[in-house]
Amino acid sequence: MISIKGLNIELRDFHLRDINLDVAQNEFFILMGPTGAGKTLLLEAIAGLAPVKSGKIFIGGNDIIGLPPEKRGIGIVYQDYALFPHLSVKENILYGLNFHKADKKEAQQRLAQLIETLDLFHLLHRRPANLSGGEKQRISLARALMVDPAVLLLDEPLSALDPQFKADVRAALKRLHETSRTTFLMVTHDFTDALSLGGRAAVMHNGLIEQVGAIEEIFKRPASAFVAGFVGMKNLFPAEFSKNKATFSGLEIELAGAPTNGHGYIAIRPEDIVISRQILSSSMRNSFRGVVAGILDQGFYYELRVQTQEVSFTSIITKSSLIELGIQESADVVVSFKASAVHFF
Amino acid sequence: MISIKGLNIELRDFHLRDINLDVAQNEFFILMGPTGAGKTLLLEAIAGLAPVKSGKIFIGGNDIIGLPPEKRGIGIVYQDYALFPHLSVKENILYGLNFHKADKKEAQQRLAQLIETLDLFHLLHRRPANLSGGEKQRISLARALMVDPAVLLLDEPLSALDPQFKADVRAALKRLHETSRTTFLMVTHDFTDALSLGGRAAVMHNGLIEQVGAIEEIFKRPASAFVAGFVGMKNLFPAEFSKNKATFSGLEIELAGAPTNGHGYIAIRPEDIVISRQILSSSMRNSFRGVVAGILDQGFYYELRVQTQEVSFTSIITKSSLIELGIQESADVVVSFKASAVHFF
Amino acid sequence: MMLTRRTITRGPFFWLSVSSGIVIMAFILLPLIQLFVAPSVEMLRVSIQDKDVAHSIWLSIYTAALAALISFFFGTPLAYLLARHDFKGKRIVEGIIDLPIAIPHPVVGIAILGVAGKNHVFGQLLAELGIRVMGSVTGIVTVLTFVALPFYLDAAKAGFEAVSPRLEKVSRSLGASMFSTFFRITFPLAWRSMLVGLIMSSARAIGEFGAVVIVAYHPMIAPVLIYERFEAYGLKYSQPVAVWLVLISLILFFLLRILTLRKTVEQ
Amino acid sequence: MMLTRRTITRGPFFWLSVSSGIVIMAFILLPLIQLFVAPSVEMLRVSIQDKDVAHSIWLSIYTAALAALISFFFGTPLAYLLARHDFKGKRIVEGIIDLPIAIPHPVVGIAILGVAGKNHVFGQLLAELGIRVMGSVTGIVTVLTFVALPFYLDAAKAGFEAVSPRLEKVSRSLGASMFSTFFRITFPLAWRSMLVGLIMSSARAIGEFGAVVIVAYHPMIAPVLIYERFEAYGLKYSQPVAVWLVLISLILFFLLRILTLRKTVEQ
Repeated sequence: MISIKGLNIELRDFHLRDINLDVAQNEFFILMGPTGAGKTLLLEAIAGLAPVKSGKIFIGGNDIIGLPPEKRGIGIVYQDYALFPHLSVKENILYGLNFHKADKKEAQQRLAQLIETLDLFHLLHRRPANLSGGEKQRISLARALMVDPAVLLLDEPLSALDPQFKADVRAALKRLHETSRTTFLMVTHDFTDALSLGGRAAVMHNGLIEQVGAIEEIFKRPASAFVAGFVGMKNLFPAEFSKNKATFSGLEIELAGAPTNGHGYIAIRPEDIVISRQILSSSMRNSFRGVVAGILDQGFYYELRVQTQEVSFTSIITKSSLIELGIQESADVVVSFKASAVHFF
Repeated sequence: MISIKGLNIELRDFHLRDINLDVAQNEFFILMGPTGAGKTLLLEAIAGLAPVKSGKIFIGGNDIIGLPPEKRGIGIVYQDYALFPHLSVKENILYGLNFHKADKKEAQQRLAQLIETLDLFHLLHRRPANLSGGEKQRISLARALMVDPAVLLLDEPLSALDPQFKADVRAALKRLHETSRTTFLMVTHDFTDALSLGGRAAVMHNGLIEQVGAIEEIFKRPASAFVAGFVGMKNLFPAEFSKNKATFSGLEIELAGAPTNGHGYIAIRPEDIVISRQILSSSMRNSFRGVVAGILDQGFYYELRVQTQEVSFTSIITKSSLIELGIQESADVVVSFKASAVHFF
Repeated sequence: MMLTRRTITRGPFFWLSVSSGIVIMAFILLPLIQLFVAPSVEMLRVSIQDKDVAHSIWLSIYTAALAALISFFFGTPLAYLLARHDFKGKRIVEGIIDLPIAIPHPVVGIAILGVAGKNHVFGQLLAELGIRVMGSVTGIVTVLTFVALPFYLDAAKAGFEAVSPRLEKVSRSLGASMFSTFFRITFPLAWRSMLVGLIMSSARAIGEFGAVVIVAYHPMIAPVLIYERFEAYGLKYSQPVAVWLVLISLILFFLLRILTLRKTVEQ
Repeated sequence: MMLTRRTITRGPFFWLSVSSGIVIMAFILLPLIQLFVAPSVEMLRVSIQDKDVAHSIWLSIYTAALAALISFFFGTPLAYLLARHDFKGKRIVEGIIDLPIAIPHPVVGIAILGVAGKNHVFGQLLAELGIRVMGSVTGIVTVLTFVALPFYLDAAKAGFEAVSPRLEKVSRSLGASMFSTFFRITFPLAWRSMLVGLIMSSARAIGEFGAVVIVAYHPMIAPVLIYERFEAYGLKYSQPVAVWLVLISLILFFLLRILTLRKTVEQ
């Protein structure tokens, strides 16, 4: 459906280099990556709203690179809704019909269906200004889908929403995707959204695509150090492998398998590292003594930096545990983790 | 040292009502509370920078309510550093000496000691503009302490700092407090800061002081529903007590003790609630079936809202568990928690 | 001890500010009040029935409005360009646009006559076309446009900058061409700023005297008539005309403040 | 298929904007360039050696600077008050401060003469003190201050608003009185905006003609001299004086742009 070949973009400080991406008809594809990775720029290039230096973009087999945005049939939904403030909700939704020859009855039906699916009936005659974020984003979705675009681009559509509205809009997105033949391409940095909506995903970094694949796959088996960090494996170390052992900075770590390459990276999720005051007798094969070097409040949890000999581990601990274990900066602690918690690549 | 009696303030939308607070000589007292609670206003009232409607403020036994700020001998350190951008670091630190008669030798000694303690030597001749947040805050501390104030007020001095500088400044604060006779009064909403620096604390809410006491005490035994919520007990329900049982909305919950009052509140920390797909055979006395009503990405963890019959529990789950348990919205799950995890008051 | 109601003391600094404020208010208001108080209602009535007065005020309104409209037609596309595009030398173009504000008023007239006279190719071209600048309504409108243009451009540019480019992007993605997008989205959202610009440029133009008096003493716009009355008959005979002219300016001024205040409130 | 270097097409809309931009640039620049090109270097030299010309330009500089200084002394405390305090009627005070911008130039002169004449108590008081407004340097400075004041006030106010009140609070907590705090903290941080205000009010004052010509035809400031030369001898004899005056204005204008651009860059 969408097929991007060797796309290059240069826009002020942003560069996208050699982007290749294929998205199938009616897929819900997720584009992830940190701020500044170039995700929005890629969306705008597909929509014809950002200048392309070289490369091709095919939609349904046609190269659309030379077409102006109004001829591409690609809808776009922004994080900040971008509703037309001087038009009523209904006028917003019907805006696109001014430029599309549509069968009147069909359009009427489509409108009714969108209003139904997105629960917009009671808002139709209001102005967008004082509506909630969730309502605004539902309107923006209806507006984009009213003209039945081949592709719908979503630029972090949920990230500006309050938690209570997030679930609503997420559910609406799911319903819309299931009931339409439009291909969805969504930018997000929220794993919940990715997991509950998407099938496949790509991770972008610094204008490059780092990994493409099923979302669970990316989460479980990151292909690069950057992706590992991005999916929350904070403890990332270059290591030498021999059989089922990894050595780095003087530490020897037991692995659950035997890597085939002689050296690479190991990564451990902070939540897989257990903190105690004494060495535990448990099934955890890796245990190291260290000193608390930093405590960071993360809301419900504390992020703990533990300095062992020459390595610094990051772990997570609850507020209650922190108080019960009496952990303060420079306290002596033990970090332990199972061999199976150590990812290597 | 500081003694506030019946303080009332009205400033535009903010009101402080009947504030009473006693802080001992050289104590490190913590003032906590959500945004808009009036913490900064209280600090500025003590410093003479906000108008007071009625009440008295004693410093070392003297009522200072009629004194202009420059006569109070109270230092203040803001979250945004408030360094004088047109002066060098050294000029910033020495600024207060222009208005204080100080023995030259003593001042020299004091400066040397502050530079040493706060590691500022290499910055003395630079302008504040391009320094890091941590450096700026250390300078701001030195500037405030240079004139040896009786009281130092700190308005969230750490909250604008990047994690890597936070620990530095926290350590510096600790050293400064230990080596000076100044009384510290710090506003923060970060429990790490409170736990590692403070002894006693007060929790403010809507212009009122809700609880005063040792920090661990506030955390373990919140005195009100608001404080319970503030210290992270998200599951807060009004309940009827009988013996060691609490009933609310049709649920019966086992408690670790027997409340003396007939009704009140129960509260459970989200991290004390375990999520599973099947009923667990464990020591946990309370187990309820429910449906996942919301998933919220909190960085390392997901916050899960589980709807049982008529009650909604909030729990915390790691990313790996979410994927392993295959939890999505509307999935059937079981929430369990120990009787001892249920706080009541 | 007595309770002090306000513990923030208002020192000498505060009172210095208040007194300087009062001096300034008096300095601005007293002459204006005196201007309105001096002529009797009868004099004002007689004055506006004077054919010359009525004609000059009408000419002032008419030429100032034309200057604002010309600024609108030529200025709007440029203002939009400057609000939406970054290019090398943009700063210089913006500087040139503000130049007319900096030029002393009579010099504006002198400069315009310099290119409109028969010593200049452009002036010869105009003469061949039968267009006269010196002493004509054309000339008045030309200099008024010269002084009024920056005020419209700056206001319209600010108005366009306040419209998020994302709205235009969404409109295009929904099938609207650039023209449709401008008229359906950008214009309805920026018209208030454009109106502010129109009023500001009209107000600037209606008060101009120095540049006009060089290019066209006749036909007489109101400021020139006030000057002539003052020179020929004295203060008393110029005041009623001044009152009528200042009334128009004040109406424009109030419109402007209402428009800009409402905009601030909306944001 | 050929690779298109830029896929964002530049439609007719874009070219309309560019052409209107070129028309406007030409409209502003051509008269100014012609003004500088018309008189020969010899004429410029002769002109500045003419005693009347030199004297009028010197008087213009001197009176405009005085008007800016008076605005500075009276305006600074008021600007600080408006930047730091909220009170009922603040909007009205701000409106009154901007009033002089809206008043047509000759009307300013008429209005000032209205209170300075012997028909007004205030004028009688001035007469008793031996102060003459009509036809005097005092009168020139008075009307120039009237038109220049709003420009200084608005710039200084913006400058004070940009200084965080927290810096002043910290300064006071360190023992500095309100006066010390102003001179050690607020002033050093706001002086650039105050300088911008001084230059803007000078530039406004040096170009004023309509208000001055009513109050004082003599002593002659440069704009009045340009007008007189034009009326008496024609365009050619007014141009050299105009060049000299406009040069001063342009210097002020460039100073201003450099100052404000540097400020934007710093932020």
